[in-house]
Amino acid sequence: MNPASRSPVAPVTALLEARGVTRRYGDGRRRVDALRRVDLAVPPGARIGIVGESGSGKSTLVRLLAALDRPTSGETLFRGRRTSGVPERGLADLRSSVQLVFQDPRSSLDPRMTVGRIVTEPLRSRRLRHRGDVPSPSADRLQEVLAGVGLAPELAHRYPHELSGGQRQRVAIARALAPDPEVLIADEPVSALDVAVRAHVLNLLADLVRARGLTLVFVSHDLAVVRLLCDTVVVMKDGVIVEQGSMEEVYDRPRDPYTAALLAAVPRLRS
Amino acid sequence: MRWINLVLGTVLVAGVILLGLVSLAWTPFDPTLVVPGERLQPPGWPHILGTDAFGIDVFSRIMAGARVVVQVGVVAVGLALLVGVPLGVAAAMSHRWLSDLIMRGADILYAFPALLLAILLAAAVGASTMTAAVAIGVASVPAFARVARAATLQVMSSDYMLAARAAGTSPLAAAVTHVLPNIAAVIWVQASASFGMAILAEAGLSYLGLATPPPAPTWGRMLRDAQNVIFSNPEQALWPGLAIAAAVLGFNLLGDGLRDQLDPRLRDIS
Amino acid sequence: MATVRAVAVRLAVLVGSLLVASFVVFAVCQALPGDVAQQILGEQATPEAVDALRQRLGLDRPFLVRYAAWVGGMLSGDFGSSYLTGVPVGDLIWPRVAVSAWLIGLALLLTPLVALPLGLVAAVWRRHWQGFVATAASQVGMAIPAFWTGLMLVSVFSIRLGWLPANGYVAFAADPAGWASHLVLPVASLTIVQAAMLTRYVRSAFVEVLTEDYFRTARAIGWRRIPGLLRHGLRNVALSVLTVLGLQLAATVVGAIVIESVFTLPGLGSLLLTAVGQRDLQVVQGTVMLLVVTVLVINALVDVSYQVLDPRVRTGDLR
Amino acid sequence: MNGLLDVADLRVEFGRHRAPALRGVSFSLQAGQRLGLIGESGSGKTVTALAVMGLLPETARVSGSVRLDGRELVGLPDAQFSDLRGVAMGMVFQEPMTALDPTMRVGRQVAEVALLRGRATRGDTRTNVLQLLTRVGFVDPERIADAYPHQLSGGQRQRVVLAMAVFNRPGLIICDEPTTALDVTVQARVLDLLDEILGESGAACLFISHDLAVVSRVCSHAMVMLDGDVVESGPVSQIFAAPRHPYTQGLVATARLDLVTPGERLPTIEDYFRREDFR
Repeated sequence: MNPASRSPVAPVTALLEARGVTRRYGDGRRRVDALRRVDLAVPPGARIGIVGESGSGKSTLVRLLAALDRPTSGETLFRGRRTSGVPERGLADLRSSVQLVFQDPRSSLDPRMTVGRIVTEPLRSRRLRHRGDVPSPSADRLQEVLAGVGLAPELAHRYPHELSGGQRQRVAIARALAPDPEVLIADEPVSALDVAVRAHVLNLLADLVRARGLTLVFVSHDLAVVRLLCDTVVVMKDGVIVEQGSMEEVYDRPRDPYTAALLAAVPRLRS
Repeated sequence: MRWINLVLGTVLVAGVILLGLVSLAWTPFDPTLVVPGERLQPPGWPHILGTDAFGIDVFSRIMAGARVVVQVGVVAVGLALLVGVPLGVAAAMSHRWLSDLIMRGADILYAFPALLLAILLAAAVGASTMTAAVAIGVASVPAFARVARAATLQVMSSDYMLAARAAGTSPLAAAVTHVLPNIAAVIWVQASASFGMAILAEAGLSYLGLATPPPAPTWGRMLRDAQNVIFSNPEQALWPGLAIAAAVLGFNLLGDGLRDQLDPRLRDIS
Repeated sequence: MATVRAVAVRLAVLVGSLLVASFVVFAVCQALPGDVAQQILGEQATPEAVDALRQRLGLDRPFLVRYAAWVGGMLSGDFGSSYLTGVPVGDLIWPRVAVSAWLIGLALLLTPLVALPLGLVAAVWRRHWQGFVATAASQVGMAIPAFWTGLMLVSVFSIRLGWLPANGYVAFAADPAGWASHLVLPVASLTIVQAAMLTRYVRSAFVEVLTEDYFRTARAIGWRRIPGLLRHGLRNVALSVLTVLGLQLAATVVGAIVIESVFTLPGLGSLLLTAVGQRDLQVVQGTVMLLVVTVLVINALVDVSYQVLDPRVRTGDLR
Repeated sequence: MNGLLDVADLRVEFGRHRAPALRGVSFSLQAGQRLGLIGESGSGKTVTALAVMGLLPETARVSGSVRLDGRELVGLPDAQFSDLRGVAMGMVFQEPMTALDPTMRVGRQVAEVALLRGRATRGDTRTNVLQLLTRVGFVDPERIADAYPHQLSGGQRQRVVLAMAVFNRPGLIICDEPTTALDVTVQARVLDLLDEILGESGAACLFISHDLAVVSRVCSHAMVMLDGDVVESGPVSQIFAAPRHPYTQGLVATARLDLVTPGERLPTIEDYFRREDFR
């Protein structure tokens, strides 16, 4: 499939957008604002890294963008159409075009499902199939997707606990790519993995994004990892975006003191 | 060690069910036949466990009693399971006010013991196997609702439920494909434990004369009959008591054994 | 502030629960049996006689009015009168409360005293014979019905050894020694079963503490196993013991009904069973309601006491 | 072999049917030395630490020798082991959120370290606790001492655990991934503090981490573990600059993300080392 044929969208229209979103948890004295009036636009083809420490609101933000959570105020949009406050059945377009990879594959893969059923779950959904060109849940498609992430076809009959950590995260990536999405949102996809496996998964993600021309939203606490995959970076702290810019700019010449502190705090190998 | 519970539990449970099933077709003697000439015989041949104060063969009566136990257990646990599990799953997956309503109802019922419910029913409409089974079943609903809700909440908090939503799976489909398979294990454990409790409750009720009416033999009534002759023949209370204990122990051990096998967290500890 | 609010909410829930429970009890006793007046007088009674009786008993009033009258009466201590004998239900209940209260109270007091040490042994030595024996004892204790335990105790201690009376009751004021001797076996029968059940929970609560990170921290600063477990585990175990004990209260109350029947103790249980036998529904509903109120109120107290025991709940950071 | 801690041919097994967790580990730690233990999860780092502390679960079968100040610890009865813990050695764990008793005020938990030894009265213990809390960087020790664990942040809790570990000035401190669960900025502060306290007290440290950069920052020596074996050990400068074992070379290469140009393929351990060829 030619990725270029699918993006005739005018450059001014962002693919995913958040406009002044606030997300509040709890009530009364225990109220916590996970996000405070955040604006973010993800243009087609962008590779955006969202960086921040725990409690910065980075995961909340991408969950709102993916319409898996509702903002307390503000709105989220997909291709210029509102996705916040829209009932689930109105989100078919978004669901078939935006897929996610989560942090810990032990939690993101149903332990009672075989790899084959996990990977084809998005293809079996009637809602996703609204989009005409979503591949059918055939055995061929399954093999194709598994091969695409470097998994042997016979793994389709295994259960997640029979796989290694790296294989599990590959399964999660395969599930996300099965419906041929346009946007891949990866929420800390290598944080739960061993160092030895991390490099493999990052290489795989980089290859897939390049080969399929995916728009990437990559959430991480680790700027060094984000630097490798993204061209734009957003730095968050306490529910607000403190800095945003091109990767080199932010990484080499941070303007915000917090970004500078974050960069300085990353331990480097002294040798 | 970890297998002992499961094996012993399965053997005892299978024994009780087998006794009950066989008693449908055959018992050594008629379990209701009063033979005044053969009262209070010691264990031996042909009455392997002896006879009771009416001259009824004790072993035959115990076999027939097993049937009632299985009946009451199946009805009570089945009722509790069919009502409690959907309620618990719904409570976990629905809005907060509905969830609160369901669980508050369960809390009230929880404080309302099975036996009191059975006594009320017996007083209102007369005692029978069914009133006992229904009362025990209704009283067990909250336990299933709670367990199902807790397990479902755990499933709901997992990322694979989020992934399912992102994959366009509807809540109902997710409940069937993700929630039920993942909570099945704890539900079976609960069912096994509840079966044991149902047997105890049934025994208590039939001892008080608030369940299956005579002449149908039940273990509880055998104990009541034994109590009448306890000063002269205390051993009469032994066999039905052992039968109850073995059956309850069997279901409890089966439940524990299942849990040990199914809970990977416990597996790592032991 | 958070505590006061939580207690207020719990009280509101208690009142709601009491209303629902009383309605269920009333509905089952008044609506299910059919025409009470007809039943009392028998099939042959003339319709006029039945009507007259219905009017005399107040059964001609609408259901909800009768329910309200019943609840209102109970609030002022009036449980109504028996349809059969005309005796006020309160007069039947109150003299018998003491017997049941002693039985249930003593059993509930002894249950944790037996279960805590047994559960500790079962947890700490769970891979040794001591733990196996404790666990097995708890399994067996849970499997045997309390009334069978009672019969076995009677056959050994009353019949074989002749140490203790097999049945009956003497008031404490009349003869303290006799009172005690009559209560030993009933309380023991009730306690054995409840303690066996609680032991199981105590065991798993202690096992959980043994695997907790904070217990490992305690060990790393030099605590020995058992003192460390008591110091850092007991408070956490106490929370779950309290919860389970609250839930066990219901089981103990019904257990007591059966035990009273085994030992012919003149308590609420025997009153209830007699009333059921005679289908004296006013007495049944009054007695059941009293038992249910007791259970619900004590459960509410248990919940409230959490506020005091767990700092996470107390400071409102955890619900 | 007469350092502070001498471990020789330490083997640990959990049941016959599982691969041994440690297959004969030997190393030596001098007084005041800081040794980093590196490896993937399951390589036996934590088991090594718990074996030294005598905190392995009952099911573990331990053989070989662990000597602290010349005293053999393998086979030591728990009562005597308990007297060493918190006095001769202290430990900091990975998960700060669960490492403290949730039902007890922080100050009382710290004070236990002193009261356990029966050395102190309650009055001067309180003073000591406040002093110690100040020393681990709290500006308001009174408030911290009166707080419950859940009222503190992860970094604060980890400092409290560190305070408990160093209270009796033990000669050996074991840190098991002490900053893995923390944010980078918090991690930096905790590592600075650890550095400072170790320097001040002169205690030796066994520092476990999967993060080579963190080890290079805290330790003078490092030891690389793989599947229960030590594959390489030596001074940090040598291990990270000129690793000899191919596995270590792979680990070091994957850790240098900062050397990779964006768009370029990341080096993997398998570029250097194949597990199938190992052993």
